Order: sequence, then structure tokens, then C-alpha cells
Amino acid sequence: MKKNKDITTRSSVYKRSASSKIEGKAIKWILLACALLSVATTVGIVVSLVVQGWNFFMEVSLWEFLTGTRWSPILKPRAHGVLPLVGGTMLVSIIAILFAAPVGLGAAIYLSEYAADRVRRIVKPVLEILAGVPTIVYGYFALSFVTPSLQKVIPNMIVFNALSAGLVMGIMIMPMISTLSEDAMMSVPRSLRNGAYALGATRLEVASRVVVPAALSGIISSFILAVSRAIGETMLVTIAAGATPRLTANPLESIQTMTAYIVQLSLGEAAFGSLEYNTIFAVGLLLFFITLIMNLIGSLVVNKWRQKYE
Amino acid sequence: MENEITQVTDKEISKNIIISARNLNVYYGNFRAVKDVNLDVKKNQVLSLIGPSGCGKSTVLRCFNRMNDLILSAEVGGSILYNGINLYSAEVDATEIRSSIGMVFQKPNPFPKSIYDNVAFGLRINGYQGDMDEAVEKSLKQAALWDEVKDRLKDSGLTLSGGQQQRLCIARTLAIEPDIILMDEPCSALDPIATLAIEELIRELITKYTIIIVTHNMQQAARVSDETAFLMVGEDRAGYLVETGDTQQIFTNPKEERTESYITGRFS
Amino acid sequence: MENEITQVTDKEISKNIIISARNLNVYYGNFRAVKDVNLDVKKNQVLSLIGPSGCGKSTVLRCFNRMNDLILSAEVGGSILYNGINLYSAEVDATEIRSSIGMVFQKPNPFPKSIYDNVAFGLRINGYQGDMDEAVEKSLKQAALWDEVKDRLKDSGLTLSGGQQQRLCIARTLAIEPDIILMDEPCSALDPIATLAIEELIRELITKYTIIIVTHNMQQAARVSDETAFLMVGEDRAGYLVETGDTQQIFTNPKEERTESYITGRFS
Amino acid sequence: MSSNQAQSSLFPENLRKRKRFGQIIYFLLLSCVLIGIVSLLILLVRILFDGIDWLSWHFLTNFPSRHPEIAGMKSAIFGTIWTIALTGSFTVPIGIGAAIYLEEYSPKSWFTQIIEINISNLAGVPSIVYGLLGLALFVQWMSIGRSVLAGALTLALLVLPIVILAAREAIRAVPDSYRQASYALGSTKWQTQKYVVLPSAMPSILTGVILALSRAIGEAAPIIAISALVYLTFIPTNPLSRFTVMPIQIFNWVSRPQDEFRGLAAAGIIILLLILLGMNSFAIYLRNRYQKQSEE
Amino acid sequence: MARTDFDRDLNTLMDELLSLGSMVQKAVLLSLDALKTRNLTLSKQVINEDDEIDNRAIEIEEKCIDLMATQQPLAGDLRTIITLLLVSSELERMGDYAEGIGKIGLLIGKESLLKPLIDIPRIGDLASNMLRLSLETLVSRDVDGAKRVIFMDDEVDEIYNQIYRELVLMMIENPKNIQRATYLLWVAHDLERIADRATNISERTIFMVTGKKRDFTDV
Amino acid sequence: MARTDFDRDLNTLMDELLSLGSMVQKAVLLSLDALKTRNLTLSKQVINEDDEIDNRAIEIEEKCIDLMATQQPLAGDLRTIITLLLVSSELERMGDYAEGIGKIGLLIGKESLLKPLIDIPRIGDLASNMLRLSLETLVSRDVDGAKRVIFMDDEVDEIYNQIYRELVLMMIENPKNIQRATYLLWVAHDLERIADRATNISERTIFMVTGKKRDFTDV
Ligand SMILES: Nc1ncnc2c1ncn2[C@@H]1O[C@H](COP(=O)(O)OP(=O)(O)OP(=O)(O)O)[C@@H](O)[C@H]1O
Ligand SMILES: Nc1ncnc2c1ncn2[C@@H]1O[C@H](COP(=O)(O)OP(=O)(O)OP(=O)(O)O)[C@@H](O)[C@H]1O
Ligand SMILES: [Mg+2]
Ligand SMILES: [Mg+2]
Ligand SMILES: O=P([O-])([O-])[O-]
Repeated sequence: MKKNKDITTRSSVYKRSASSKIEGKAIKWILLACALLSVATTVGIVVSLVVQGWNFFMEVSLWEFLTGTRWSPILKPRAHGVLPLVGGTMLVSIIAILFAAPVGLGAAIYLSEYAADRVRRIVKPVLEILAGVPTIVYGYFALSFVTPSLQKVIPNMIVFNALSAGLVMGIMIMPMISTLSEDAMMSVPRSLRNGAYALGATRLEVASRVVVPAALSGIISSFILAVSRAIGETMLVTIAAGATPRLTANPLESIQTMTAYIVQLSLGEAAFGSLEYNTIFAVGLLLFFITLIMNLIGSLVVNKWRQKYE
Repeated sequence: MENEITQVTDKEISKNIIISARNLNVYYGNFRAVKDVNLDVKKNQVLSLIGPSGCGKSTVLRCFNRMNDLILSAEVGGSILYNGINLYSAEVDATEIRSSIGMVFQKPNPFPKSIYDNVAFGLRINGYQGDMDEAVEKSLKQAALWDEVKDRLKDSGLTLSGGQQQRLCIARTLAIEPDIILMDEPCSALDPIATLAIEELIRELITKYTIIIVTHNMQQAARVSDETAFLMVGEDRAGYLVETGDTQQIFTNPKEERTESYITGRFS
Repeated sequence: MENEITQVTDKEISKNIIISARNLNVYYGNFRAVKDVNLDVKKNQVLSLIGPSGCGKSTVLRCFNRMNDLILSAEVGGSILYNGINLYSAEVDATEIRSSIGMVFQKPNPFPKSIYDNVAFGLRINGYQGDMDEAVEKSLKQAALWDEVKDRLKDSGLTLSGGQQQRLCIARTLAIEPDIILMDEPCSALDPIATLAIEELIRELITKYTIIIVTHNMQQAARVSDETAFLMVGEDRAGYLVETGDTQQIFTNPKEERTESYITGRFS
Repeated sequence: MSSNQAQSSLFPENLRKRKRFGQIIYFLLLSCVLIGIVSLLILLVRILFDGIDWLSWHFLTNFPSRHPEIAGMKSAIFGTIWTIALTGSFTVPIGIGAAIYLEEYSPKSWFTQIIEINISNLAGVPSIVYGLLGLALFVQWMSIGRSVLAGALTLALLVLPIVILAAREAIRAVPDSYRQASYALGSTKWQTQKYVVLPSAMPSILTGVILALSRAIGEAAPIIAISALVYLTFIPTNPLSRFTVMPIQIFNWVSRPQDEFRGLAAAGIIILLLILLGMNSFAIYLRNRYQKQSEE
Repeated sequence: MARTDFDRDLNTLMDELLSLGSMVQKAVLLSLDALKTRNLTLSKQVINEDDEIDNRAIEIEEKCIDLMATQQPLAGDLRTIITLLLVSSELERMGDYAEGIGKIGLLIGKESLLKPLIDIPRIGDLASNMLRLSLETLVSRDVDGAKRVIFMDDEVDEIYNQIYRELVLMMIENPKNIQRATYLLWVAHDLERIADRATNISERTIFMVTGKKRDFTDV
Repeated sequence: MARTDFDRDLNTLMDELLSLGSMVQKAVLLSLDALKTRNLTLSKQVINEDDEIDNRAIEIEEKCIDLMATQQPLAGDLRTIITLLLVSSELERMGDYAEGIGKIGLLIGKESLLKPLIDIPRIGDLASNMLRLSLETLVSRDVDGAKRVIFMDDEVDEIYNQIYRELVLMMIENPKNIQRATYLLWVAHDLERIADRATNISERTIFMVTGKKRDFTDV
């Protein structure tokens, strides 16, 4: 009670709005609604893909879709085996990651362990610019520069091919790997490096035996996320990899990826509700699940191996 | 006759000095952080560096194993004489130095590896050929950690408590059998109990090693060291050496007014 | 007759007690961190809480202004009596409490705002109607910082040195004119010079305020406080109060064996 | 050097080998960085080289045309501006709100955990899938049509996770000590957010928002799914207008076999890149300034 | 910045030491006065007041210990506190001598003194001066002054020897004097001891100021 | 965990104090022996050896100060060190008494003693026992033992008074005895003082162990 008196004496100088408690509650609900929107988005994605895909799977069995090796939804004889699209996607992604993983990791190590501060301050934004270039631009680059250049080396290569799309995709996701890996390595405390140097380690030994192992989870997850990104990439492959659904391991051939197929069909005049129209949702659904699984694995890796410093 | 004796003593003393700084100057870019420091460190003793924050204690300490090389803007003038060789002369390799002059840091920084691998790290990179298990055990014993960890050598070093981590870092340093161990405020992140354990460890280690320790805690310097060097910051913000002497003398009867003021907590 | 006098004295004492903990128990989830603490704090005195790491000093301290509310897993049993009211009773609003019972933290944490705005912050959010400039100046003067910053009130609080930052945080707390100030190791991030300045400030502040300070540094407790409470960790890892008493008594002749062991640096 | 002799009894002489090996690796690592930089240079130079001749004032002010010499991007530029303005106004408040909720208000429960996992996965969902979502949800079911609004809503959902993640990161980076200090001075939760957390997180949040929007500007795939149209000779007048955006216009030109259209595409890319470069540099500037502040 | 609190405590302690010193000095002079004027009440008073001196000395000693416990003095501060601690016990002991003289005053009672007191007041004045000076130089940290005090002790010793010889002669001359002579002998002895202890104080002062190891001059 | 270094230093110091104590005890007994057997060489030896005692005491004192400076003892440790510091100066002073007895030995020279030494060796034994006991109980932190030492002082005082009366009587009986009687008086006085100081040591011991404020019993 005395306390209450105390508070009243305070209020002569302090004017605090009385409604602040209700205000606090309201604000909390509004913010919660914002957060829930993201859940709604996921639900929306799944529902719209499943609902539209449902129509497709009413006509084509899931088994045929997943195991068929020929994809020809428009031209007769129609076939709805998605494997050629999946294969094309994988081919491009594998080429991309084979290029981007070593180069990206190398760049990351260079930047975090070797580069002078000034160099890093210049090079990092440059690489980030590379990551920020729209994929359409990469498509243009692949088509108008990389393919012609490759053709000089491999004369019988056709214009639309998996190799140049994959390589350019590699260039595109390389900065993602280097940035994420470098972040992981930079978050390894300076004190660990000092500890190793003080034991007489060379720079390389510090990098390879202390920093990389300590940042391994970040590095691996950067790889996984980069692959997932490559799988979902659209415009580059639409422009440069061709529109020929074909199950092949030959990078010099023209192929079609899942994403490129969706674009191809969107650009056409397929009527809402037609089987052709619904194919894109079926492919979209598959694409969504593949990337979802990869992303889940990626975040799992991070969580499982994350080392808590400080 | 008496003269002769003095000479012998002189020689004895200089024989006892294991490392010394001569006209040490350290610049960070244009800023002179340390000015004309001359310091002798006696073998198998603990020398502590004390002084107000920013007076260059850490900077001086890092000169002794060329850790300053890792700071790009840092430039060192003068010389560090170790076994008669200037560590800053061209032909000396910093990496090599660091396996003879180890260092322990303010915050315990075990590698995120197993306890065993932490201790073995220095040995492995240096291409140690002997029995690794034995070497690891020996170092952990020296660091008074063996009994606490012998059943969990596979566990990550990070699972240890702060004080144990610091002793692990000391064990790691001992493994490569350095001559000298530099310690930069090794207890400032630890609680009093862990601090005491480290302090006792330091006193035990000097039978084999020479230790230079930077500490903010004057009482720690008093407890732990044989000699104490007091540094201060000049008007030009450069740190300089005010006085070196027997720890007991410094703490009961320092020669310099400035040392007295600092030690008794009076500052102008 | 004598009985009467004793009674009066008793009353006098209880009048002098500004805040007290009664059967305080704190749980973090299922883990009991603090067990049955009873503690009286006298007005215009400094009470220090000492004890080994993890004995619950910070936890107890945070009960006094319900900062534990911010830790989701924390649950508090027992009561804190302040002016005869239990701070943990339902009708008491934690926010309000905190403007009567301020807190200063281990690491100086000025807001990334100007010096002026730092001090004005608490006044503003509490809807202060008076002359802001005057209030800011007064608080900075009380915190012995005015002379050092009066020409740069617009500068960011982060441009100050560590010790100055801590004094800024104290000034910020003084601005809202609390009754009691809680300090959780306020000097552990500072060098000895800055530490001394804060200690002196604390001694000056008790003419107006009551201070409860947690410190790792026994010497600091000895220097700065009128009363000292010693906590320890039990077998069940719960912290409990071993002994409270006059600081001089605790440091020259503690009642409890355990206190003596801790204070003299001997642990079982 | 007596110590060296003492050393070499414990360790064999291997330092020189270790150092040589280190040198070789050093050059390998350096070349990795150079690959990135050189690629970017080639890309930029190539595009500049291809497109510089086609840049002109009327390229910006003309509508697209079958005739390359008079073709321009007016409709695409305005379409982009409309889309981004709408996207930004949806995504920024919601994104920041969600971030504040997750960082500051949410109790630690399975529910929150799900929201968190969900958001980080959404950030990895391919943009074309968002296009499909927009197509089904906004265009078909909600009958908004193939409009700017539908496109903006789709892009807003697309970048929302990015904004939320960036904002959370920024809010998390605000030291806890600020919050504690604020509470200790008697602030309520919302006061703490408003006066302490958000002001110090704002620069980073802004950086994240700009980067997210520049991502949205460059997106073609979802817009293609929503509005296949690429040949528009008008500019949007209201949120329900049909529209196109720059990347789609460029895609259209790229897909044409004639070399002239390649040149137009390159010119379009130059414009697009200039805009993005501008936004990116601003973001980087903001970030650097912020970092410097917090280092002080 | 300075250690205001600690410095204030130290100064208070110095003041208390000074006031204890003047109490002791007063006690010495009073006890001699009482003896000279055969004032038994005064003698009793001196005896009674010694308790106060003892208590004050204990108090100072305790404060020194408290200060050591709470302020961890180092270097000069440490030497100062230790000096205060040791000097307070010297003063306490000096108080005991005054009490001793008081007791002799009572023992002699109203009997006539053996001889008019000449040399004893002289040595008393000297000793009490030394006491005063030793404390003054302690407080003012005056090494030269302290050395002068030590020097004065020689004079005291000389007078004491002279008194001693004289009294022994008187005893031999007249055995009736023996009892009274031994009384006076004790008084002289006590005064000589007071001077000795003042010397000790000054030696401590020199140590306190210079930190030089104590040069122990035998007394 | 314990403060091994510090504990070792403390123990060393205790040992040194003990050994100083036995030096002093030996000096006291020797000086009395010399007196009894009129052995001037022995007396001289005692006198000479006092320097050693003084030096050792100073050494202990310095070590105490060094320990205080470097180990910041608190609570029991602080009391212990302060006790060591104060006790060492008591011992030093006791050494002086032994030296004093030695000097008297020289003054008496080959002259015959006034009377066979009976009571003086008794008080000497008592005092030296008290000295030994006081140190033993100090080291073993034995409060009861310390109290016993304090109790013993009463006996010493009684014997002293008896000797005093006896000697004064002898002087009165035969003025020729006066010189030698006063000599013996000094010896008895010195021994009484030794016992007093042993009492002091025991009082300090009680303080050291219990931390109780010193209960100053006047001596
Ligand atoms: N890497 C660096 N670049 C530039 N200046 C530096 C660097 N490291 C230290 N300094 C400066 O050099 C001076 C000495 O720093 P140093 O860290 O050696 O001091 P210190 O005595 O160890 O201080 P502390 O007790 O705070 O650790 C300071 O003024 C500091 O600001
Ligand atoms: N937020 C928390 N959640 C769970 N347990 C906690 C939390 N905070 C503290 N604890 C535990 O409660 C106990 C007491 O912690 P507290 O921080 O109060 O100790 P302390 O005495 O202040 O220690 P220190 O000296 O290290 O600051 C410890 O065992 C600690 O691990
Ligand atoms: Mg440092
Ligand atoms: Mg704490
Ligand atoms: O008091 P004293 O024993 O030195 O005469």
C-alpha cells in the first residue's frame, strides 16, 4: 500500500499512458499474424500445387509420372514420364556443383584466411554482385558467349546444351558457396587461429586443420543449398539448355529441366484446366518436394554440427 | 679479488637471461604503441607485465613470439634476443619461433576437437614421430588436468569448464615443449577458484619453463611472479617501461613514484 | 527497561531495512538454482553478494527487480519485500518496479545513441514532464561524468572509454531516481583505474541510494560494501546463503568455516 | 641456434616442405577468386559490348516493337516500378513484424519452431514454384487476373522469407544488453522494441530489404507463370492492369533468333544491371556504415 | 583519481594515533606531576585512564587489520598501516609506563621524596618530547626529524645512567633511602623505556617513508 | 585445491618463528647460566648472539610484510600473519632482555653473587617455559594452551614480587649489597618482562585463532 503511495508521488513527474497494457496485447497479436503469413504461404503452395496436380494425377498415374522415361505432354504420342526432366535438371546441377564447390570453397578460404583486409573488402562485394545478377542475364551470357566459346573447343557441340548451362550455373552459384562458407569460416573465432599459430602452425595448416573443420557444417550446408538453388533455377536453363526432354548423361546434348518445362508451357496458350496446363503443377509439386528435402537436409546439417563458440 | 667475484656474478646473471627485448618499439600504422622497451627475462622465472589498460602489455608480449606478424598494420623495431639470436632478423622464421615460445590467451581457446586432438595438434603439425599417447598424457599431467580428463579424452575440448579449458590450452602448449610460455591475462575470463588453480600451475611450471605473463590483476602479479615489469602510457600515448624489479620489491617498495601510485591505486 | 531499549532498536533496524528476500527459491525449469535465501538490505548501504561461480548471485540479484521475468524458464518462489509489498504478488507490475529499482550490468551497455539520449531514455519512456536538460546534467554530475562529457553530449555513448561507459550507464539509471540500484559485476569488464573510479562512485552514491552489488572480486566487496553476503553451491547444485554480516567481520573473522575457506582461497 | 637443435630432436626438419606446399595451395586458392572476378568482368564487358549501341533515349521511352530500331522498354520499366513498389509495401511491414514476433515475442514452443523451419525452407523454394502459387491462388482462385497486383503479391510472398530472415538476423544482432538495459529502466516490451531494438537494427534490416527487392526486380520466372504476356504497348494504370517487367522483356528479346534483338536484350540488361548495381551499392554502403558504427 | 575512501581512513587513523599519542604524553607528564606534588588523586587518575589508552590502542590496531582486510594496501600504504599497527602497540606500552609511574606515586604515598626531583623531570621532559616529536615526524613523514629523535635517545640514556648512579650512591649512603630510591629507579627506568620506544617509533617512521630495511640499533 | 604456495610460505615462517623462539629461549637460559657460573665468556656470547636474534626477527618481519604484499591474506590468514609480525618483535625484545642479563653478568664480573641464585633460576625457568609454551600453542593453534600460559604469568609475578621484596630487604640490611642487589633486581625484572611478553604472545594466539577482539589484560 505504501508502494502505491510511492507510485502516486512518482506520477506527478511521470506520465505513463494507462492503456499501455492493452496496447501491448494488441501489438503482440498483430505481430503474430505477420509471422503466421509465412505458414499460410507454405500451405498455399502445397494446396495450390496439390489441388491442381490432383487433376493431373486423376488422368496420369503417379507411378507412370515418376518412372516413365519419356516426356511428351503436348506432342502425340503423349507420355508423362518425368524422368527426362529430372535427369536434365540433375545433369545441369551436377555440372554446376562440380564447378562451383571447389572454386567457391577455394575462394572462401582465400578470402577468410589469406586476403588482406583491403582485398577482402573489395573482392567480397564483387562476388556478391555476381550473386545478385539476375538469372536472365546469365542465360544471355551462356547463350551469347559461353556456348560460342565452347563450340570453338568442342566443334560438334550444339547451341543448346547442358554443359554451358551447367558451367554458367556454376559461376552463378559459386558466390553463394563462397559467401556462405566464408561467413562460416569468419565466424570461427580469431582466438582459435591465434591458438594454432602460437603452436607453430603455418597459414595453410591453420586454414585446413582448424578453420575448415570448425566451419565444416556451414560449408557443407552451403553446398547443399547451392545445389537446391541450381535445381530450382529457371531462366538460365530455359534460355541455354534447350527444350528437349531427354534422359541423357551427355552434357553436350540439349536437354530440358523441370523449371524450363514450366516456363515453356506457361508461355504457350494452354487453357486453364487442360491436362497440359495441369502438368506444370505436377512438375512444380515434384520440384517443390525435391528442393524442400534438400533444404531440410541443409538445415539439419547446420544444426547437427554447429559448434557453439562462446 | 672482489672485482673478480662481481664479474663472475655478472656472467652468471647474463647466462640466466633467456630472452630479452632491446629498444623495442612497436608501431600500429603511424601510431607508436610501445616505446624503447628494454627487458630481460630470467630463465625458470615468472615475469609479469603490469600496467594500465592500453599501455602495450599485450603488444610487448606478442613481440616475444612474433605474434604481431599476424597484425598487418603492426611494425616492430628493435630486437628480441633469444639464445643470442634476434628473433626479428631476416633469417628467423616466425613459425619456428612459435614452437619454442608458446602462448596462452586471455580467453580459453581450445580447438573444437577432442581433448586428445587438442593436445596432439601441435605435435602433429610439427611432424612429431614419437609415441603420441605418451606425449599427450605427459602434457596433460604437467598441466594438472590428466586426472580430470583421462576417462574422456575423446570428448570435445569445449565440454570442459572454463578453468579446465584454460589448462587444456596450457597442456597443448606444453606438448610441443617450448622454452618459454607467454600468457596474456590467462585468468581474466575465469572465476577465482579456477584462477587459483592456474596460478598454482604456473608456479609449478617454472621448474621447467620460463613464463611471461600479462595481467590486469596486480594481486595476481604479486602472487605469481618472481619479477614484475611496470609499463605506463606516455603523453604521446606510447607505452614505455617504468620499472622492473623483484616482485616483492615492486609491491612493497617500488623505486619509481609512478609505480607506487599505480600499485596503491592512486593516479594523477 | 533494558528490554524496551532493545525493542526500540529492533524497530529502528527494521525501519532501516529497505528490501528483503524471504525464502527465496529460484528454479530454471526443473533445476533449483537458488534455495531458501533470506536476506535483508539496509537503506543507504552497500550490500555485496559474493560466492563461487554459479552459486546464484546474479539470479538472486535479478529477483530484486524482477529481471528474472525476462528469462522464460525462470520461476521464483518466496517473496521480495520492498516497502512492505511483495514484489512477486500478482498486482505488482514488473515494469513499474524497475523504475524504482535500477540495474547496472557487467558489461557497460550504453545504447547506441548520444550521451544525452542515453541519460534521457529512462525519463522519456517514463513520460517525464520536467526539464530534461537539467535532469540529464544532474544525473551525469551524480555519476561523476559531467566534466568529462559536458562538451560532447551529442556524441554517441559508444565513443566513451569502458569506464566512462559504465558511469554513463549508472547516470542513466540515476536519472529515473530509483531507490535501489542493483549492480551485477559492474567492474569486471574494466581496468583497475576505471574500477577504482566506479568503486568511489558507489561509495558516494550511498548517501542517496541503496546498492546491492554482485562481485567476483572479493577485494572489491571488501573495499566497497558495508555488508557482505556469502553464497555457496550445495551438493544439489542449488545456491544457498551461508552467511551475511558486516563486511569487516566477514573479511577478518567470518563465522562460518566455509566462508573462511572461500575468502582465504582454500576450497575443499 | 641451440634451441633449433633442441627442437629438431623432437621434430624432424619438415618446416621447409610444409612451407613450399603452402605456397602451391596459396596460388590455387587465389585462382579460385580470380575465376569469379574474371567471369564477372567478361560478363559485364560482353554485355556492354553487345548492348551499348542499342542504348538510346528512345529505348527507354518507346514501347516494344517488332522493329528492333524503334523498340523500347517503356512498358517493362513501368511494370517493374509498379511491381516493386507494391511488393515493397506488402513485404516490408509484414516481414519486419514477423521478425519481431519470432525474435522477441514468440514463446519457445514447437509451434514457433515450425514457423521458423517453415520460413527458412520457404527461402529455398524455387521462384517458379511461387509463380505457380500465384497463378493458382491469385490469378485463378482469387480472380485478380494476370495483373500487377497478382505479380506483386506473388513477389511479396517470394521475398518475404528473405526479408524476415534478414530482419531476424538484424534484430538478433542487437546485443541483449540493450534490451536488458531498457527493461531495467522500466520500459515495456513494445517500448523496448520501438526505441531500442528497431532503431539499432534498422540499417541492417534496410540492407536486407533492398537486397530482397533487388532480387524481386531480377525475377522473371514467377512473372512468366503469372503473366505470360510480354508484348505490351501500354503502362499499368492501376493495380489490376496487366503488365510486364524488364526481365521478361529481356527474355523475350533473347529468345528471338535475330541478332538485333540480342542487342536489344543486352541493352535491356545494361539498364537492369545499372538499377541493381545502384541498389546493391546502396545496401553495401549501408552495411559498411553500420558495421563501422558497431565496431566503435 | 585517488583512493579517497582509503586515504580518508588512513588520515583518520593517523589522527587517532596522534590523539592517542597526546593522551599518552599527557599521562606521562601527569604521572610525573603527581609524583612531584604528591597528589595521590592525580596518580590514581593516571592509573585509571590507562584503560582508555589501552582501548584506544586496541581500536587502532583493529582498524589497521580491518583496513588491511578491506583495502589490500600495497607498497607505501602497506608500510604505513603496518607502522600504524606497530606504533599503536608501542604507545599502548608507553601508557603502561605512565601507569607504572602512577602506581609508584601511590606506593610512595605522602612520604617525602628522597630528593628534590631534578633529573627525573628532565628525563621525563625529554622522553615526552621524543614521544611527541616521533609522532609528529611520523605524521609528516619527516625522515630527518625521525633521525633527530633517534639521536635524542643518547642523551636520555646518559641522564638515565647518571640518575642510576646517583640513586645507587644514595642508597649506599643511607639504607633508609633504599625503598624510595628503588622507586625512583623504576620511574627513571620507565622514562628511559619511553624514550626507547619513541626511538622505535622513529625507526618505524624511517621504514615507512623510505621502505629501507630497518637498521636495528640496539637499545 | 589449496593455496599451496602461500601455505608453504606460512609454514616456513612459523618454523622460522619457532627457531627464533628457541634461540631466544636458549639465550635466556644461557645468560642465567653464565650468571650462575660467573662465566664471562658465556655472557659475552649471549650478548653477541643477540645481533643474530635481531636480524632473524627483522627477517621474519620483512617476510610477513612481503607475504602481505604479495598474497593479500584475509580472515584467518591475515590474523596469522599479523600475529607472526607482532610476535617476532616480541621475541626480538625478549632477546634484548637476555642480552641485558648477559650485560649484568659482565657487570657483576667475578664478584660473588649476593646470595645463591634460587628464586631467579625458578622465575627464569618459568619464563622460558612460558616462552616455549606460548610458541608451541601458537603453532598448534591451541587456545586452551594459550590460556594456560597467560595463567602462568600470575605465578611469575608472585615470585617476582617476592624476589623484589627480598632484595630490597637485603639492601636495607647491608648497604654493601646495594649494587649487586640492584643487579639482581634488573635480572628479575627482565625475566618478569619475558614472562609478560610470553603472555602477550598467547593473547595474540587467542586472537589469531578465534578472531575475538583482544581482551587486554594489563600487565
Ligand atoms: N591491432 C591493433 N591495431 C591498432 N592499434 C592497436 C592494435 N592493438 C593494440 N593497439 C593499440 O596499441 C596500444 C597498446 O595496446 P595493447 O593491447 O598492447 O595494450 P594492453 O596494455 O595489452 O591493454 P589491455 O590491458 O587493455 O589489454 C593501445 O593504444 C591499443 O589501442
Ligand atoms: N537462464 C538460465 N537458464 C538456466 N539456468 C541458468 C540460467 N541462468 C543461470 N542458470 C544457472 O543457475 C545457476 C546460478 O547462476 P547465476 O548466473 O545466478 O550464478 P552466478 O553466481 O551469478 O555465477 P557467475 O559468478 O558465474 O556470474 C547456475 O548453475 C547457472 O547455470
Ligand atoms: Mg592486453
Ligand atoms: Mg553472475
Ligand atoms: O616494555 P619493555 O618490556 O620493553 O620494557
